[in-house]
Amino acid sequence: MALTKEQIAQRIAKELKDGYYVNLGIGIPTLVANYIPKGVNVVLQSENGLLGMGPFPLEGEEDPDLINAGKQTITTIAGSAFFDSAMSFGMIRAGKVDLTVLGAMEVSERGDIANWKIPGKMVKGMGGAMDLVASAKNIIVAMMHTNPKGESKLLPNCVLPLTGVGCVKKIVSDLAVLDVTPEGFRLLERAPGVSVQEIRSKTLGKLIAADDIPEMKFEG
Amino acid sequence: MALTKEQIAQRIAKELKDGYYVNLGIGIPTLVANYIPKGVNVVLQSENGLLGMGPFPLEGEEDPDLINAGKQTITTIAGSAFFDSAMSFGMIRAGKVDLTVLGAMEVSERGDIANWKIPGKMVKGMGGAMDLVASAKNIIVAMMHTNPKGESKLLPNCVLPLTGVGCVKKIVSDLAVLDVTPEGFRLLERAPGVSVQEIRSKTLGKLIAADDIPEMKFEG
Amino acid sequence: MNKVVANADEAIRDINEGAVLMLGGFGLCGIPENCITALVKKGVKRLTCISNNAGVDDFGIGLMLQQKQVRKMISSYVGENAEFERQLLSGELEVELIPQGTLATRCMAAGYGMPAIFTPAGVGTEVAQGKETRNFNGKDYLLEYAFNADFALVKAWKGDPDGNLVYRETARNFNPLMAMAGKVTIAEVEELVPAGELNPDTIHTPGIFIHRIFQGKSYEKRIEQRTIRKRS
Amino acid sequence: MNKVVANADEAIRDINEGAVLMLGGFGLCGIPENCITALVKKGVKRLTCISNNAGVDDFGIGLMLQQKQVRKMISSYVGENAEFERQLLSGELEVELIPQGTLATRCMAAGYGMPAIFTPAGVGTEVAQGKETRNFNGKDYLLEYAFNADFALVKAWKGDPDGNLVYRETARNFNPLMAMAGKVTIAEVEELVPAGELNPDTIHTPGIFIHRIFQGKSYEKRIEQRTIRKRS
Repeated sequence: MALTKEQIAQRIAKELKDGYYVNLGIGIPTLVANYIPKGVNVVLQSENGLLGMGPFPLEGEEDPDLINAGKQTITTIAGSAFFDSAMSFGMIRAGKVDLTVLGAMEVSERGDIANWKIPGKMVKGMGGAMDLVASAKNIIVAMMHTNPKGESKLLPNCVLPLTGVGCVKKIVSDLAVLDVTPEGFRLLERAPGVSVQEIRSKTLGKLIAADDIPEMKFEG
Repeated sequence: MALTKEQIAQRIAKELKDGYYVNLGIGIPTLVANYIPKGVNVVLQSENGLLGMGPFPLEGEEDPDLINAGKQTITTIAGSAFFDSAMSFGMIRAGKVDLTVLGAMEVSERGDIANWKIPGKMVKGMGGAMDLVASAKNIIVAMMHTNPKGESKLLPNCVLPLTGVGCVKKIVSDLAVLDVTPEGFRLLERAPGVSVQEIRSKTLGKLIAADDIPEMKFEG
Repeated sequence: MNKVVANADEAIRDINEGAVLMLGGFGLCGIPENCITALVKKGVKRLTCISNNAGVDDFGIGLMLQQKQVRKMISSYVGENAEFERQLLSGELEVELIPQGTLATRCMAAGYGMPAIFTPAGVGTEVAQGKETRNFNGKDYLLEYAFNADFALVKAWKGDPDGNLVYRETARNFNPLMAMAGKVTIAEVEELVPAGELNPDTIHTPGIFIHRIFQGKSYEKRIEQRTIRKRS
Repeated sequence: MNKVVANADEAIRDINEGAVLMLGGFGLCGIPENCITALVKKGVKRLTCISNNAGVDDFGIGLMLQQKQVRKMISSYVGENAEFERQLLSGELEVELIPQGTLATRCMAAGYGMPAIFTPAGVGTEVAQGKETRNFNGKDYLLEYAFNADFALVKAWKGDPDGNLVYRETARNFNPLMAMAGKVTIAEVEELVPAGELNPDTIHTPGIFIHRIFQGKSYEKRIEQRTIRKRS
């Protein structure tokens, strides 16, 4: 069975390592914060100018001066720091952020990513996505394996305008966990009950799969 | 009679205009702060990271964390601000400092300046001088008209290694006030009792002098 | 050095048709509300606005869009704005979308007197079209130019008559960068305090960058995405 | 995220022969006194030191020069140091002098992931020799590269276990820039405070840039030019 968005976030959270500085994009990536493993200390960076993002505020404690990159009201934790947007993207550009998690419309087998524009439809803009993908040391994409029409979003080449080139390292979709390797998408794990054959049929880009691909496990 | 160093500073202080941000170099330029005219509000920038430099501290009130670019203990005034060296030279580079006053070993008739190095002797370094002269909108040089051997320091071309090219706008020496113009040094004022002829004889670069050059006047 | 003006109307008096403006803020957070209101009242047209976002339909730069005062937006993200979309699709409004870090750094470059900077953001994408690409240590970068803005309008939490500014939380965002970058910079503050009251160690924008400052009024500080967690 | 180490010796444990170091401070103001003492004690040699100044004969980097630990100094001003002069003239020490703003901005460039910057400082002088010059809007600029330092050693006033730092007065100078620029950055502070004690609005260096932090001891904070005015 395909993973829920919550499960995708839960699986990505297992990639977090103690001491990581992490930037979580809008959508599924934001949910990752709910599943940070016990004993793993990570600091969340919000590119609008905050290190040490805390949970959403309690009702009545919203502060209009305190938002995340998705414009949501948030809180801080002990040890947080505010800074301007140049410093924020400075630390991103200099590779100080250990892991970036973001959504995608398409990913190519070489790790190209498209997630900001659909020509002919409304263009909202790239926000900080191009900066993040151009500089992040480690990018995990959270995405649906196929679009609503059932067409693969893991492609030989992106069709949509690119956000970045050759930058995605890992994909966690509703069907699978895959590494992006010089040889193509390497299948690492299957969603519970999803066959390698199904994943293969829904992956247009080159897929490398060993005979024995483990199923993902979720506790709780 | 040639001006004293104090008088050079006093004459330069007359160039200050209300609302100016001013950077004063080490030596004679530092003395300019003692002669800021009444009713003229200027803010002193110290390139090691301070806007709003005040006078030297009283004995016993020296603070090792609070120095100027000459490493002297100083104080702040109400409305001062500290910042890092990149922002300091950022504001200098962006032309936010209205006036820079600094010393020179040589100035050429095109406004080139040499003030940081004497080959073969000890080289101490340029500090912030090259940044200041490359970006200042308005540079006044405070200097002796001749070296201890009596040789002119206002030259057709600088002999010493340059600090900056075509940047000096005005010179206040112990003998004269001169503008640097496309035609050469234009004599504006004489030190009291110093003749145009004496100034001409001590100026190796091209000198333009009208028939009637006023003497400088000093009150008090 | 007293840079205080009475109010927003006086502060923006010489912003005329065709001016290039920078407006601080991220979403609706830290935007110069009073200056925007005064610009709408003045009705000045054909403005170019450099701002990370374009407000929402009835707040922020959206108010200027409603009055068709904006000829061109230079932003990184312009969602959440139906009137914006209409003007863009009809060709009334020109839009230049640039990566957020590039936007921030082009402001900083202007404030720091650097004519251009190098960034990898947008390499290999349509953002790179027509731009110079240069390789340093095996990685490609785009050459991006410093902005050139007639006026920067910024919003701070506290300020003093010298123009020293302190921002609060994530309302800082682009404000300190744009404050440095305007040929004329106008600061509106929630609280104007006497000279010497701000701790000089904690000033975010030194007054040298500020030309006019005033105490704003009636701040709405609208929240764009009110998100809360349940009490447990 | 706890980055606290016990002391300077532990903090600099892996600074080995031939390392490229950045050292914060302007003159003797805001220098990493404890780290310098530990480096002298360790006796590590052939260091390259990027620092605005080189200390005086018996304090600051001068202590490392006395022990002949420095192979190369990259500075803007190196006066007031007789041993320095002797080593330079004898050829034991290599010196690269660069404009102070260029020094600061090359640190910032490293911290901000920018491979190079443009500055007009030094155009037409011997500093420009061998460097690329480029004209923007009628003015010439030099292309200057970001520094590449193995370790940055900085001194702050207060810090917390996450590595957030606050500097005091003009002891800030190059410290925040170098803090961002080191592959490994070591911060020594006069006072190490618990997480959450520093106001997040007033932090100069966010902890993400800092790898190790410790509370220094026995700060001398020597004054280089004690200058006073008379009581009137």
